Amino acid sequence: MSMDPRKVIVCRCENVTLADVLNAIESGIDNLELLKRKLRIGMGQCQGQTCLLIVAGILMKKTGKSFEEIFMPRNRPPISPVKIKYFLSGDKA
Amino acid sequence: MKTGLLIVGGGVTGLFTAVSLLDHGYRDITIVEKSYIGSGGTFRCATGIRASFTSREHVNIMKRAIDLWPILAEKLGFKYRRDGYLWVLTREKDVEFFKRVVEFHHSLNVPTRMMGPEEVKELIPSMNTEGVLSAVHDPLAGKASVFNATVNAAALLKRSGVKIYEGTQATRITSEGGRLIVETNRGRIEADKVLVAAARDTVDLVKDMGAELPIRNLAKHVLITEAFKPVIKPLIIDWSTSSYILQVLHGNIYIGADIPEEYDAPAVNKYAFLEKAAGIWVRYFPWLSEVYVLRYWVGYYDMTPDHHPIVGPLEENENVIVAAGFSGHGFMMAPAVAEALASYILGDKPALPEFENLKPERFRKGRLIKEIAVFG
Amino acid sequence: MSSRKTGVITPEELEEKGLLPPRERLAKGPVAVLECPEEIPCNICVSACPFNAVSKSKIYEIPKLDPEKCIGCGVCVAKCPGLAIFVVDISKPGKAYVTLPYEMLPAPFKGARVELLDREGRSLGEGTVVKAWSYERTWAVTVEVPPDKWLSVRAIRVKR
Amino acid sequence: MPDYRIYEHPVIDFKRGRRVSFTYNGSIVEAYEGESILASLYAVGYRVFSRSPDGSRPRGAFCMIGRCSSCLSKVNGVPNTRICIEPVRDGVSVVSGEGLPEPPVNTVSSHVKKEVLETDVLVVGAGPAGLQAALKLGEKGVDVVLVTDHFRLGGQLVKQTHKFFGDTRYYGGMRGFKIAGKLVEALSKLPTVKTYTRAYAYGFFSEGYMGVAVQGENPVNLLVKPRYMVIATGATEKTILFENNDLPGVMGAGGAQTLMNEYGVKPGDDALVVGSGNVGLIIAYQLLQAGVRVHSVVELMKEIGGWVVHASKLRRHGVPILTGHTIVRAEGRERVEKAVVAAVDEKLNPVQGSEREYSVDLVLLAVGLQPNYALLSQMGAVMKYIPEAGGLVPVRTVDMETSIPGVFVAGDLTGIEEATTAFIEGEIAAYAILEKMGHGDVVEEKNRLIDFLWNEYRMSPAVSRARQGKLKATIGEEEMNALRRGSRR
Repeated sequence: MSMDPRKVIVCRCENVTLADVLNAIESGIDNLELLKRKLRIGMGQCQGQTCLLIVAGILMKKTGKSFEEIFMPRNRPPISPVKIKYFLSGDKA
Repeated sequence: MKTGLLIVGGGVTGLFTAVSLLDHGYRDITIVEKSYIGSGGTFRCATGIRASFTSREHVNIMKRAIDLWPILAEKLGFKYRRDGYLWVLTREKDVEFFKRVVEFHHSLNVPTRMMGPEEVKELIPSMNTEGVLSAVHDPLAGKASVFNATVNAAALLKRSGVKIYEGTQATRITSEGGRLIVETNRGRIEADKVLVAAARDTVDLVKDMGAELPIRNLAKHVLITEAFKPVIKPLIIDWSTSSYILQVLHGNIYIGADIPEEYDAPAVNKYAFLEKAAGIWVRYFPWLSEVYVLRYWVGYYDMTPDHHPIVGPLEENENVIVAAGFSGHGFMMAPAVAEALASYILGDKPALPEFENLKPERFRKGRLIKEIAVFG
Repeated sequence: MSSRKTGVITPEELEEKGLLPPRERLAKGPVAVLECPEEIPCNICVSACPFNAVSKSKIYEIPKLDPEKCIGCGVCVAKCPGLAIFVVDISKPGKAYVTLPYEMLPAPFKGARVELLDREGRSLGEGTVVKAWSYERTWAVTVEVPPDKWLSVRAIRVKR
Repeated sequence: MPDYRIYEHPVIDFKRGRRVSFTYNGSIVEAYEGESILASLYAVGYRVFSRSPDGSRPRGAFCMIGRCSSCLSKVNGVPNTRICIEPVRDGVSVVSGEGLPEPPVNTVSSHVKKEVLETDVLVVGAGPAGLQAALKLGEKGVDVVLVTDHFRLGGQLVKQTHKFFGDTRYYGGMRGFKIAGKLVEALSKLPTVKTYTRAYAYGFFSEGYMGVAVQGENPVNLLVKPRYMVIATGATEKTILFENNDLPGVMGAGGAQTLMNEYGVKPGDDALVVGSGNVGLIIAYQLLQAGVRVHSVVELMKEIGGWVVHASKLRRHGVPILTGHTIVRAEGRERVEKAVVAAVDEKLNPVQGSEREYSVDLVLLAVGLQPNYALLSQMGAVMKYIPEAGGLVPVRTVDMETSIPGVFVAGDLTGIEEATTAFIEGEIAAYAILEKMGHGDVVEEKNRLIDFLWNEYRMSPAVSRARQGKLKATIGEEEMNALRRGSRR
């Protein structure tokens, strides 16, 4: 019995389904950095806090690569969204 | 391992060159990338595309690129749109200077024009135009989706049999009896020809060939916000601070601003950038205050002394061709540069005569390119 | 089937792990049954017992009850974070009592008629609360149960 | 109008604030001060709070701590506001999120104060590890800045209503929220400890600043310049893949705990709990306490994941635990109405024909935790992927120092374990910092604790997997120094 991958959500922020991920891997994308750019996984509001490791798991399973080989994306500041007004503090707005 | 052409560097330049070669039926291509595809300047760039430069070389190469962008967008399936560029001028002396720039553009058929603050307001209704004296608009300029352009190009290449090895760093290029040997962290590759499109790394890779390339890294800082429905159409440059803002095709707002940096200094996050970027752009767009910054990253411009790229075969070994030192314009130029590189690799001369002026030996010969000014 | 699969600790498993007090001790009066079959790093029962009847030489050992020191006071019933300690009393002829932990609503009270539940939540009929006290919002409820059900009754449902 | 507020609870007394009212999509909603906007809406029956960017899929409450993007709404004209952590205010106007928003072009922005703060130690995270570290440092008169993104101190402790296992010295036997209360009280008596709530440590910059965005009535951009740091950012719930796993009503176990144990709002009437680790078993029990019917706990593996005593609590209240089963889909229009569960084969794939359906409005996911590595990774600490530890964890010494000298870690961030060890790790980190600051008197106690932790507490066979995870991430001083030399470019 299989699930319909089009109805399985992998990344809520960008509405990426399991089908999207599987298709992208099928098309030859075999690392997390490219998958992230192709599907925008982890580039939304939550910064990949829930989805990235799930996708990493799928990728490792499908490609047989190790964690080191799939390029875990680097974390960049701000690690949680911050409003621009916080950076106005040095400036008389 | 043996290959016809080895491309060192899996950025947009290398990938597009391979795509261009496929069109000519040339398929014996291997690409090595030290990290992952696009991981250098490509994925860090602002995605802007324009011909409104201040040198004949830039303008004509970019005009060709702008002809090619829609064709590539169609072929590879990515978004490209001519949403324009806008230089915002707040000082009298800048207005005078840009009058001359526009004249220069017109002489090369680039349709820029000056506009007043009211017209700016019409073009971007949510902008506060207080303090804006004048602006220059380039309607032909645009932007493209860098992610899909790169990732889809890589996918097409893989499907066409081009070998792409990520996590593979070329460390040395030597010539042995007419063949080129490229050493990597994962073994030796023998090639007939090598294209080095590896930004600052190109310098060290061609050293053994006797070539000296004057490329230095300059750290550039950018941030990106959450995504919105379209609100800022053109890429806007605040000329007096050399910073820019654009809404990328996905809807996020992207801001770049310069803070003091030394050449070849490490690319590190600096709090000062966030204050600089916020200070400049909240004045123009007060509503940005309530917008969330999602990410801030630092990338390098691979700068040359004349801010023009180095494209062409090495004098020292014609089978080694370089494409580096794009000084912040590598993405936008890639389609035209790829076309020219394909010509070199196939043993022809590029169709555009301007490429002759971008060859590596220009520095040795003291034939640097002169221009009116460098933007952003 | 093992409790790791079912979540139900059977009397057989208690016996096997040495967690059932000896028959002779049961006949003497109320005594605690520590239904804690795994090596959880926890020593609350040890410090809870006012009579030093519970011991562990290492924090993760299965607790050991000294049935001669235990007087069946039930302090541990309300203190064990696993709600895994019960006091049983089958010393009076024809009667059986179970003191069990309870953290649900409504609150129990002396004299309340309650539904008796076994280790799998099945009803074993009704019983009467003979004593109810609480410590830090965990009740220790003593219910009278049918004499043959002292090893079966492990929860109650208080009726509204 | 439905009312999901809990008025009677066996272990918690909910004290509600002043009555306020606000508008939601134009309708007036009554609420209590102290609730988040989402909690107020949930209490009166709303379940859909936003839609996917393309507008096609409804999204409900999920993480409840401002991490996911499922409740992004427009609040007083500002889009993408996380209403699960936005306090409800009288007269506020809330509009549900509908795909890609318009920018907030017509809003007025408040001024944010900037404050540069030098301190001995910055502690990020105020769960068991962070609190214990701050306490031990503060007791020695060290200047400490303690920041947490939550609106109160205590981290996950504040939603734990059960009594904790462990050692009486480390608060064993007390209910989680009581422990938080006790620690906060102790901290408040320490004059050198400054605490900030709703304070997000958003990144470390080369100027030596940790940027901390403090939200609230008087927002501050705090630029903390510490000599030492303790990073104790805890963990986030994992999720799993099944059809319609984003349907409103599918919620993280922690999300449901926040609703019912912090805000006193019942997350639903009928629940299915996925995952039988201690978190799943505990949440199922807490649901019963809140008056929710728990139809079953479903466990993928052949055995129950958590401790038998927790499972037994549930079983004797009639809750079945289905091992060797998984959820394959949620169904319902705009919210969960049904959950379909199937048996799994040897390869853990669902078996055709074994489906069974549950009529539930709540599917709670308790499928494990993953360390919140983002901040530490942004700072450049060397990390390692260790499945037994729950994911990416920092490489560190037994003193809990990372590859960045002076930056210490403690708690679930260092590998998923539990509260007692988090307290102990926090204390070890504090002693290690004190030692570096010249307080030689703590060394003996530090070594005693390290010995107890590794040679006794973690030797329990019941926690061997967690121990394995921690062991793999812990290296000796010499190895660490070599790593530091290697990672320096």
